[in-house]
Amino acid sequence: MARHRAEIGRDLARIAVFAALIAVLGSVTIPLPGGVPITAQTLGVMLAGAVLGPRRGPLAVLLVLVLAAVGLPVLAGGRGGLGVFAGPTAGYLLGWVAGAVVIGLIVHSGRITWWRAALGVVFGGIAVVYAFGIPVQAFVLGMDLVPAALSSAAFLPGDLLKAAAATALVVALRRAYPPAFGVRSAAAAPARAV
Amino acid sequence: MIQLYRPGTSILHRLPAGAKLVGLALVAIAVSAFAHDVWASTGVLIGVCALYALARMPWRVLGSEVWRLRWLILVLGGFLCVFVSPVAAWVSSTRVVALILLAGLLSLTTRMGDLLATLRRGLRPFRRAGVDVDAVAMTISLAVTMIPVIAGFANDLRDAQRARNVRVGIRGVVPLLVRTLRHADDVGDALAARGLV
Amino acid sequence: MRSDPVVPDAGVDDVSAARISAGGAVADGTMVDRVTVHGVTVEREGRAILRDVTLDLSARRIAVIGANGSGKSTFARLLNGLVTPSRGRVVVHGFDAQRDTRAVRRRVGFVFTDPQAQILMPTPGEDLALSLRDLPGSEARTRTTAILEEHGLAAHADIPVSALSGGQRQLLALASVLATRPALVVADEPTTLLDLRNARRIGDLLLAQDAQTIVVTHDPDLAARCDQVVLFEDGALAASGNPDAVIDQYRRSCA
Amino acid sequence: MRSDPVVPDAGVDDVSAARISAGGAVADGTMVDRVTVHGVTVEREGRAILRDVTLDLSARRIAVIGANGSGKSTFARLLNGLVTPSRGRVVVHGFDAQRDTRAVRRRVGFVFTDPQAQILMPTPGEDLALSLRDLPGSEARTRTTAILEEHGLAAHADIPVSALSGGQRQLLALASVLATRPALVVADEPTTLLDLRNARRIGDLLLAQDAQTIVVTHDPDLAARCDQVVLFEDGALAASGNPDAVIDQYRRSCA
Ligand SMILES: Nc1ncnc2c1ncn2[C@@H]1O[C@H](COP(=O)(O)OP(=O)(O)OP(=O)(O)O)[C@@H](O)[C@H]1O
Ligand SMILES: Nc1ncnc2c1ncn2[C@@H]1O[C@H](COP(=O)(O)OP(=O)(O)OP(=O)(O)O)[C@@H](O)[C@H]1O
Ligand SMILES: O=C(O)CCCC[C@@H]1SC[C@@H]2NC(=O)N[C@@H]21
Ligand SMILES: [Mg+2]
Ligand SMILES: [Mg+2]
Repeated sequence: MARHRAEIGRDLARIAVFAALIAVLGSVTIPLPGGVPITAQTLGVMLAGAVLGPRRGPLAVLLVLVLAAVGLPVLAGGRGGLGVFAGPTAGYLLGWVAGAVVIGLIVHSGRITWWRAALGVVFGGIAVVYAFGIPVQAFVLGMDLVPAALSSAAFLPGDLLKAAAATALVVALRRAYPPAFGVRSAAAAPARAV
Repeated sequence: MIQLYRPGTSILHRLPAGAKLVGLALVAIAVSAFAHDVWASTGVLIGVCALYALARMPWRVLGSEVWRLRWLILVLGGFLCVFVSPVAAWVSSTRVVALILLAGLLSLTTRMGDLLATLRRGLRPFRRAGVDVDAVAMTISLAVTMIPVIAGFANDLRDAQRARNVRVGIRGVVPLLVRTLRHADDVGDALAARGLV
Repeated sequence: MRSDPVVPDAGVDDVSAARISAGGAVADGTMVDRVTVHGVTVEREGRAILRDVTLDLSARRIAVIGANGSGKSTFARLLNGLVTPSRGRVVVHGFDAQRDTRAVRRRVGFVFTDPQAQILMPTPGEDLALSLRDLPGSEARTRTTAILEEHGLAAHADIPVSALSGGQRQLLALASVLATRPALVVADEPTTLLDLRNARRIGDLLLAQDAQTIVVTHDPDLAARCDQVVLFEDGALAASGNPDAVIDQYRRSCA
Repeated sequence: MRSDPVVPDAGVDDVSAARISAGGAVADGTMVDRVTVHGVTVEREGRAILRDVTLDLSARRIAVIGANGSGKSTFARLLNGLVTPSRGRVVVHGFDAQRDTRAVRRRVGFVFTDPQAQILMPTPGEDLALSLRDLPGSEARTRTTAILEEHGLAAHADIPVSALSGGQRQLLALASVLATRPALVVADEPTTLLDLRNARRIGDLLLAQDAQTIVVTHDPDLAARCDQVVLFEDGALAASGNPDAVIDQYRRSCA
C-alpha cells in the first residue's frame, strides 16, 4: 500500500520533470520557412519514451501538449497557445505521443541494449512521428502528400543525428545512473523482512 | 514564465472557457470542410479580425501574431502560387492563417487557470475509467514548477563546460539527464512526505 | 498546548491505524509524543547502511549529527516511512511508520535539504494553499496570507518560486511544512547554503516549534541548541544524550 | 615554484591575447599574479546586482563573504568570464576576462557549489581524463590514477558518480579542477553539505594550493584561514582586508 503510493509519487514526478525537460529543450531550435522547425524537442521525446517507457513516456509528452494548449510558451521558439493545434505542426505533435509509446514498447521489450534503443528511436521517434506529421501538414496546408513528404526530408539528417544521440545517451545513462530505468525500485525498496 | 493571456473585460474575455473551446472546435471543423473558395476563406479571415476587434485587442497584437506566421504565409503562398494557382494560394493561406489566429485569440482572452479548470472538468467523466483527475492537475502544476528548475540545471552545466574549457557536445546531456532524474526522484519523495500521493 | 492538527484525529485512516502503545508509550497524549526505533537495520545493495539502531526519542528538540554517509538522512527518512527497514520497527507518536504510513505522514512534517525539490507549486501562494488544501477555501486563503506575512514573503505570494533567493526558498519550504501543524518536524540539513543570519533565522524558527523537532545538521552550534543529540557513525548509533558530551565526541572523532 | 600548466603558455591563443599590464601589474611573473577589478557594475533585468566594484586582489588566499544574494557568486563568475559586466573591466593575471576569455579560462580553475553541476562524465576516471585530455594518453592515465589515489578515490575510478557520497563527489570535482594546474582557483561555497572532517579536508586542500585561491564561503572559520577577506553587502563592496576585522564587521552586520 505505502509502497504502491510511493511509486505513484515517483511516476508523477518523473512525468512532470521530463515534460519540463522537453520544454527546456525547446530553446534549441532552428526555425525553417514553412512553419515546421527543426527542434531538439524530438530528442526529448525520444528520451522520454526510451527512459520512462511506453506508459509514462507518452504521458510526459502529452503533458507538454497540455501546457502548450493552456498557453505556456513551451514549444520550439517559445510558441504555445491553441493556435499551434490549428497549424501545420499539429500532426507532428500528435506523432510525438504515439512515437513515445512505440519507443517505450521497443526499448523496454527486454534488457536495455544499444540496438533496442536505436531501433526504438528510429522507428518510433522518426517513422511514427512522420506518419502522423506529414498527412496533417498536407491537410492543413492544402498540399499533396508527396510534396509534403518531400519537404519534411529536410528534417531527416537532423532526426537521424538526434536518434544516434538518443541511443548513445540511453546507453550512457544506463552506466551513469542505473536507477533511471527502474533498477532503483529494486534497490530502494528491498523485500521487507518478515 | 510568460503567459499569452492579455487581461481585458470584453465579451470574449468573459465568455466561459469551455464555451470558447467548443466554439473553436466547431468553427475549425466548419472552416476546414467548407471554406474552399475565395469568398468563404476571405470572409472567415475578416470575421476573425473582427473578433480581435471585439476582444479589444490592440492592432499591434494582431500584427505581431500575423508577423509570427510570416514564413508560413510566404512559403505556403509562394509554393501554391507557383505550382497550382494564385487563387489556390490565397484560399489556403487565408484559411490556415484565420484558424491559427482564431485559436490564438482564445489563448489571448482566456486565463491559464480557467483553461486548466475546464480541462479538469472535461476529465471528470474519465474518472470512472480510472483517471485520477487530482493527480493530473497536480502533475500539470508540478511540470510548470519544474521548467525553471530544469532550465537552471541546463544553465549550470553549460557554465561548467565553459568554466572547464571543454566542449563535450551531446555527451553533456548525460549529466543533465542524471541530474534531472535524481531531481525527479527527490520530488517524488517530497510528494510522498507531504502526503500528496 | 499544541494547536490542533489541520486534519482531525478521528479521520477515516486513523480508525484503522489504531495507536499502539509501543516502547513504553501509553495512550496518554503527552507520553505518546515519542519516537521509538526498535532494532532497525536498513540494507541497500547487500550493504547495511543502518545497523541495528535502537533509540527512544522523547526530548522536544533533537539534533542528529555524524559524518557524511554515516546514515543520518536514511535515519530521518525512516521516520516518515520514506525508507523501509529490512529489520526492526519504527513507531512515531504511537503509529507504526510502515503499517500506518498515512497516519504517520500526516503527523510528520519533513523538510528536505533542497527546497527546489519540495516546493511543488509554481508560486509561494499556491504552494502554501497545497499544504492547506483540507481547510475550507476562505479559511485557507486567510491562513495562507497570514503565514506568508509571518515569514516575510507576503510581497512574493504570486511571483514564480524560481525568482526567490535561496534563503527565501528555504523559508517557504519550511513555512509550507509548518502550515500543516505537524506534531513532529523532521528537517534534513535545512540551513546549508544559507548565510549566518538566514541560518539563524531558520534555526530559530525550527527550534521554537511547540512540535517535537528532529534536525539533521553538520552545524555544531545548531546541534548545541537542542535538548538531545544523536550521533551516527558508519551506520551505527554511536552516542545519544547530552548535547555537549555528544558534540564533543563527534569533534574528537573528526580530528 | 608552481608546476607547469598543462597547456603551454605559448599556445596559439596566448599570442593574440597579449598580457596587459593593467592595475599596476608589470610584465614580471610574480607581479602579474593579481586580479584587478575596475569599476565593475553587473546589471540583470534592470537591477544592478553588483555596483561599481573596484578591487585589487594580490594575496594568495582570499575569502569572499556576505549575506545571501549580496553578489558573491556573481563576483566569482566575473573572474572567468561567465558573467559579463555591464560596465568596468576585470583583469586576471594580466588577461582581460572579457576579451581574452580563452586565455583566462585556461588559467582559472572554477569549483562550483554543487559538484553535480560540474562533473561532466559518468565516472570519476573519465571526468579526470576529461581534464587531462591535452596530455598524451599514457601520461594522462598515470596522472589520473595518481590523482584519484591522492584523493582517496582510487577504488571508485569506474563506478557511476551518482553512487559516490556527497563528500566524495565534492572531492572529485575539486580534483578535476586542480588536475589542470590552474594559476587561479575560484571556489564558490565548496564545503556546504560536507561534514566537519570533509569540510576541513577540502579547505586544507584548497588553501594549501600554490596557486592563488579565491573562495566564496559562509563559513567564518574557513574565511579566517585566508590572507585577505572581501565582504559584499547588497551588491557593493563593503570591506576588504585583514580577515579578523572584516569577519567581525560581517558578524556585526548580521546581528
Ligand atoms: N538508495 C541507496 N542505495 C545504495 N546506497 C545508498 C542508498 N541511499 C544511501 N546509500 C548509502 O548509505 C549511506 C548512508 O547514506 P545517508 O544519505 O543516510 O548518509 P548521511 O549521513 O545523510 O550523509 P550526508 O551527511 O552526506 O548527507 C551512504 O554510504 C550512501 O552512499
Ligand atoms: N541571471 C540573473 N537574473 C536576475 N537576477 C539575478 C541573476 N543572477 C543573480 N541574480 C540576483 O543577483 C543577486 C546576487 O546573486 P548572487 O548569486 O551573486 O548572490 P550570492 O551572494 O552568491 O548569494 P548566495 O549566498 O545565496 O549564494 C541576487 O539577488 C540574485 O537574485
Ligand atoms: O513546435 C511544434 O509545433 C512542433 C514541431 C514539430 C517539428 C517536427 S517533429 C519531426 C521533425 N523533426 C524536427 O526536428 N522537426 C520536425
Ligand atoms: Mg544526508
Ligand atoms: Mg552564491
